[in-house]
Amino acid sequence: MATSVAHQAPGGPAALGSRIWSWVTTTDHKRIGILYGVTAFAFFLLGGLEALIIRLQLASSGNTVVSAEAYSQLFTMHGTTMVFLAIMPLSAAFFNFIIPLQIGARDVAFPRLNAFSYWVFLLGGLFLNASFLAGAAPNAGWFGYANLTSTQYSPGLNIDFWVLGLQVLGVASIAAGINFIVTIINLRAPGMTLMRMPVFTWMSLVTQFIIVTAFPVITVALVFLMFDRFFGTTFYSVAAGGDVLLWQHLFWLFGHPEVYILILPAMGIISDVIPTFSRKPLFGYAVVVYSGLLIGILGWGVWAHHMFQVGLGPIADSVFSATTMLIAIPTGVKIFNWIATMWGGKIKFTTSMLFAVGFIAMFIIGGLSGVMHASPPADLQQTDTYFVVAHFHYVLFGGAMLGIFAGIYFWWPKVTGRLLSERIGKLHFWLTIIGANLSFFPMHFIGLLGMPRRIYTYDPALGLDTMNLVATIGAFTMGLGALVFVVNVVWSRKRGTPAGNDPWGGATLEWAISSPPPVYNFSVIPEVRSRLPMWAEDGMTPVPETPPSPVHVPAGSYWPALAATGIIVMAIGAILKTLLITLGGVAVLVVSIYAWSFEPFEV
Amino acid sequence: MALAACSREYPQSALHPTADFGDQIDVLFRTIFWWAVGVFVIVEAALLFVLFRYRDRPGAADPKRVHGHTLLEVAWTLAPAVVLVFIAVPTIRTIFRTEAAPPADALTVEVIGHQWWWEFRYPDLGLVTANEMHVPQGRAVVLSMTSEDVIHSFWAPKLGGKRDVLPGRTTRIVFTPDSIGEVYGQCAEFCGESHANMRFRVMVDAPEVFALWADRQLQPAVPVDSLDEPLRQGAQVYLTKGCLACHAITGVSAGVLGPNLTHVGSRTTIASGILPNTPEGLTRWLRNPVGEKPGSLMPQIPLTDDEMALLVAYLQSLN
Amino acid sequence: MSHPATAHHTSTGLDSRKLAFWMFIGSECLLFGSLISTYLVYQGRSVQGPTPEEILNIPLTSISTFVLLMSSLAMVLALAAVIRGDRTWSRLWLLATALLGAGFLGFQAYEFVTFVHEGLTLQTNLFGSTFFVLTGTHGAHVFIGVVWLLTLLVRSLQGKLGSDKAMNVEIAGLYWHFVDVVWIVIFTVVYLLS
Amino acid sequence: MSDQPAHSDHKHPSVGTYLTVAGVLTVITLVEVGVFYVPAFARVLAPVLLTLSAAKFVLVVMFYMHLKGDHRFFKLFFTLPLVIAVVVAVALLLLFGTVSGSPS
Ligand code: HEA
Ligand code: HEA
Ligand code: HEC
Ligand code: CUA
Ligand SMILES: [Cu+2]
Repeated sequence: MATSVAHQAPGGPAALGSRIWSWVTTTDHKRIGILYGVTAFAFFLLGGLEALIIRLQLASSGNTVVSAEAYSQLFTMHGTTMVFLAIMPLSAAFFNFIIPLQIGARDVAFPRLNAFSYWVFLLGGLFLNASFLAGAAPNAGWFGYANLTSTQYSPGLNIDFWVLGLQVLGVASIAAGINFIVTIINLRAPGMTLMRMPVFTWMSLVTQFIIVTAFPVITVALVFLMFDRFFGTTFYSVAAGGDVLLWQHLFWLFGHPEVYILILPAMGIISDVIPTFSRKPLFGYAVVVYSGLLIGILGWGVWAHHMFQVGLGPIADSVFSATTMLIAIPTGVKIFNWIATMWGGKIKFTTSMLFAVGFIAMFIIGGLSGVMHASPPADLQQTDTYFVVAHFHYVLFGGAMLGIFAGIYFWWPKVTGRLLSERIGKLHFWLTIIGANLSFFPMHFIGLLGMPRRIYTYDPALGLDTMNLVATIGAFTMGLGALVFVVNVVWSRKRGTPAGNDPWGGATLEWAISSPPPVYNFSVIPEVRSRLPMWAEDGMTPVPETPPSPVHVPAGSYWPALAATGIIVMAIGAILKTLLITLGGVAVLVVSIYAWSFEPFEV
Repeated sequence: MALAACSREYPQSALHPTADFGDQIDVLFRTIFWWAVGVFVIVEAALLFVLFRYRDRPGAADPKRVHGHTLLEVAWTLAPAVVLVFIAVPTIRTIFRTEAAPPADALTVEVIGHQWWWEFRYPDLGLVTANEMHVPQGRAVVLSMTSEDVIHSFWAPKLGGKRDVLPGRTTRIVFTPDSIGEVYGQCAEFCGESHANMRFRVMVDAPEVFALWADRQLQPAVPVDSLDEPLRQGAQVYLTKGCLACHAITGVSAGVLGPNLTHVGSRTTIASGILPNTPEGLTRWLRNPVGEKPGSLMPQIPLTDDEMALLVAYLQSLN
Repeated sequence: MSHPATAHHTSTGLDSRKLAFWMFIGSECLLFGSLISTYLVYQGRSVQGPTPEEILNIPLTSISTFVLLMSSLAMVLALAAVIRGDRTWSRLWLLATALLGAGFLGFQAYEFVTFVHEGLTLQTNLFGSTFFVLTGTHGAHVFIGVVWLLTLLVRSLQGKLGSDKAMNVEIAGLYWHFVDVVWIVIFTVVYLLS
Repeated sequence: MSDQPAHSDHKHPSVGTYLTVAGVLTVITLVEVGVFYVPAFARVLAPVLLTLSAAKFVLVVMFYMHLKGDHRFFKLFFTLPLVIAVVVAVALLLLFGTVSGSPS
């Protein structure tokens, strides 16, 4: 079933139907990467829209833009969407597109599993958002504390959507995680030793490891909740002797590692961007790599810092406080190494570089407020207030999202063959960075001066109207920035400057091939002799423009998409409380898995 | 004084403590804050310096390819570690101080969280109230907290940090208020639709005033039969319209679903701090509880204007 | 299950599917770790019976544990036979493994039914909830394993499981042994230490 | 898949080893059940049983899953998550007071 390149006429005027079909059945990591990117960005806009409505409601104390119930749904879906449907899959877009190119592979280790992950993610995301159509979007916050989520206190479908949706998304994440670990370990080009891998690939590897270990824990927590809601078990039932803290421990055992899942890929991105635009190798490569590993491991020992207010006792508080503070050290080391990389360099302020620098500047602020949370007594005044909201938007938006924008501007030419406009890009950057600070900085004060989070209205007597208005204005400034970015994308699709192989003078392998890369990536897998193959004398063997002999790429497969459909049908059956539909989903899944296993598929 | 002004401007501020618990946190927070400011200034300044100094200038030579520097790496691993020691030591000291056992003569108040109001019980004094807690100035207070339904969190920022109010568990806060006055507070853990409307007040009274208040609270309500005419009719409305099923008025009714109303007239606000305790406020509340407080578990009970006026007058008289 | 993109050539010389499978098993460690932790945390917290001491049948479970243990032996022997290219024995041992696994499931089904008759269901108390979800999850793993083994058996009968396909059996074996190893922990922690 | 790269770097144990291991596993299981019924062991039941079960665990993983002598990546992929799982389990037992003194 393998097609050789010659048959794959690129850009041929194929019928729309077959073009769509080729995307549905694709197993090409680059196309899957694009699918991830486009889908996740759409979810980002949706999550941003939710944020804008939230900010509109909070612009002044007496606002009635939305009802209390709608507000609960908005912040729950905003948090859930941004974390699971925007930032994680945006990172996945980079994993897909960039990692195989950076390590010199033809594809990921399991291309069909990769397609499967995408389809599960897409359908899971749609499923979660379909709750809006049912008028029952999840409404218990993104960490859905028990026992508010029990049938007794949340009788509607809201939490059912959430439980099922997150479990489905977990499947996608774990499958992709395993796939990328194997890809990175096993498909490196000759000479690409572990310590020659680009830092982005390294940080992705650590991220995948965290995903693979942390997601089972939330899966178990969700299974308990699902059983409580669907089958009447008593895991989180206080009357039956259950403990509401069980959920909190299981959730944060996942939830804290999750925040590193969100930030490490962005840290990897800027570790590749900064050296490129400083024309200097990354300072302390090995230290940056090891500190990433350390963050991944230490991240497992701090979860209860989200629970200081429940009264764990002084000893547990002290232990978790200390472990949390420790994480500041490897993180600080990274910051210092980035600054040292630029030191003595020749810094070119491209849009990508601006976002990378913005990342550092913002992340320091978010990290420092994190350290303030790490002190339990101080945190008792901060937790569940806008001070926390400020903290995590500085690290999530100021960190993860700015890092992702840096990556988008950096690799866009590789993906599309054309540069994004630098002029529009800079406008995007300044609107975003000014808007973010305008919005999130006042939140520190809003929190300390007495505003809890997750409230749809607040007492005018608190004296917080003005600051909230400023935060709202900042949010809309960011929104404008996002629109400017969309304009940039549309504009540059047709009119962007053609990029050539290597518009930035990058150091890593992906810049050795044409933009966009051919289906088979490298015409000949190069042998790598340096950590910076493009910068070193004789860093790698040459990659000719055309392959010396035909390269075989696999034809697509529709089984992955069908298997994903089976899974989502199971969830739909559960929501509709119709066993037959669920069983139908199981059947589709089983058939797809068998067909998939026996389908001949070779590269 | 600027601080006092500030404090009036921000009645729910965590930065203007009026109890020892809050003070200890404040001192600790300020310590950490200044360390953080120090780190912030140094690191951001370094960043800005580098960006400015090493920006690409026309004709600049290509940079040297430096790969690292072991001594520097060690230095900037150790430096944050040292800073963290200065943060961690006072942190741990404050943890043990603020979680220490309360003094023996402390006043115990049992806090019970409900969707979406607060019940306060004084077991030593044998009295029960709702949404407004009175405590004496200068005496240690122990809050012993639990929840009837979902997780709430008791947060009166001026007195100190918050603590979750968990079903099936008992948590504790200990503080000694140092100045007289009204302290704003609010539920800080998302607990459902009207989480935003689950507010409360803590009234810190001079010890004599507190004693007086406690005495008054212990008085049972005047029996309905001995009430003067319009009030008696108001009480009849209360008794016939179903209020008694959920509310307790000592000597009149013994409901447990809603707040104890024996001395509801003595409160400054009703429905956990969202409406003033005035005839207008009460009327608005009774006309449409769910409209004032989305999701509220108190049903709307149809009353004529006359009945309403009588009922409100009666409730106001309960002080 | 699926054929990796590059079966022939990997940077470590290791088989990609085997690598993936070990990582999957690592992931499963946390799945079962969380389930077992929950069982332990909730031990003795049920507000009403039946309690584990009243209801668990140690002799019976010892036998089923032994059955599962022996299935692991059959599994390694099956793999050895496949590697040797010994058709007959590979089929016999695969069949034996699957049958022993099915036997274990039989014991478990019997146990569950008995418990329900004695008044312990998912809903009865915390013990019921944690016990059934933990052992049920394990049982589901065994079930999938049995189906997998039977699939391999069919492939073998079709003559499509030569020694060149030993990796398919080895991976199924890894899964099977892992499920066994999890039961070793469950047997001790849930049954013997109650 | 004509070649077997994974087999080139380690040897599977012989059938004899498998049988020996099975024998040891059987004996340990018998001892476990035995220990369970001997009242004299009641006080040290937990440590004894945990040790025995750990021994079985290690035997199966090392010999039946041939992790012994297998590539370091396999060891790493299994051991690191396993260690995390065990540490987390112990931490949870401590936090919930299952092991010693109940908090709050
Ligand atoms: C990208 C995601 C991300 C990242 C990277 C972090 C990073 C950190 N976080 Fe954050 N955090 C979140 C996302 C993230 N967090 C989210 C989403 C929540 C809220 C969830 C919710 O409730 O909804 C949260 C909540 C949260 C809490 C709980 C607050 C509460 O609810 O009460 C705590 C408590 O300790 C905390 C601490 C930290 C710390 C210490 C770091 C550290 O890793 C930061 C380290 C970085 C630095 C310190 C700056 C750079 C270092 C130097 C320049 C060196 C010198 C520094 C010193 C000497 C101090 N975070
Ligand atoms: C990665 C994560 C991430 C990101 C990027 C953001 C981005 C933003 N967040 Fe969010 N946020 C969270 C994660 C994130 N957030 C989480 C986890 C919570 C906690 C939820 C909970 O409590 O459960 C939270 C909660 C949260 C709150 C607190 C709500 C509450 O507690 O009551 C607020 C309030 O201001 C807020 C605001 C914002 C704003 C203004 C942005 C802005 O940066 C957004 C900027 C983007 C845009 C503005 C997009 C532009 C879109 C358009 C212009 C329209 C597009 C058109 C179409 C869709 C057709 N967020
Ligand atoms: C089904 C139970 C129920 C009935 C019947 C009921 N209430 Fe309530 N009531 C509540 C609950 C619950 C609250 C707390 C609501 C909240 O604050 O969210 C409450 C609050 C109040 C308050 C505010 C108390 C405070 O401390 O702030 C007043 C006053 C009140 N009710 C009066 C009445 C009167 C008068 C009637 C009859 C006309 C009545 N209630 C009938 C349940 C009930
Ligand atoms: Cu009670 Cu929020
Ligand atoms: Cu955290």
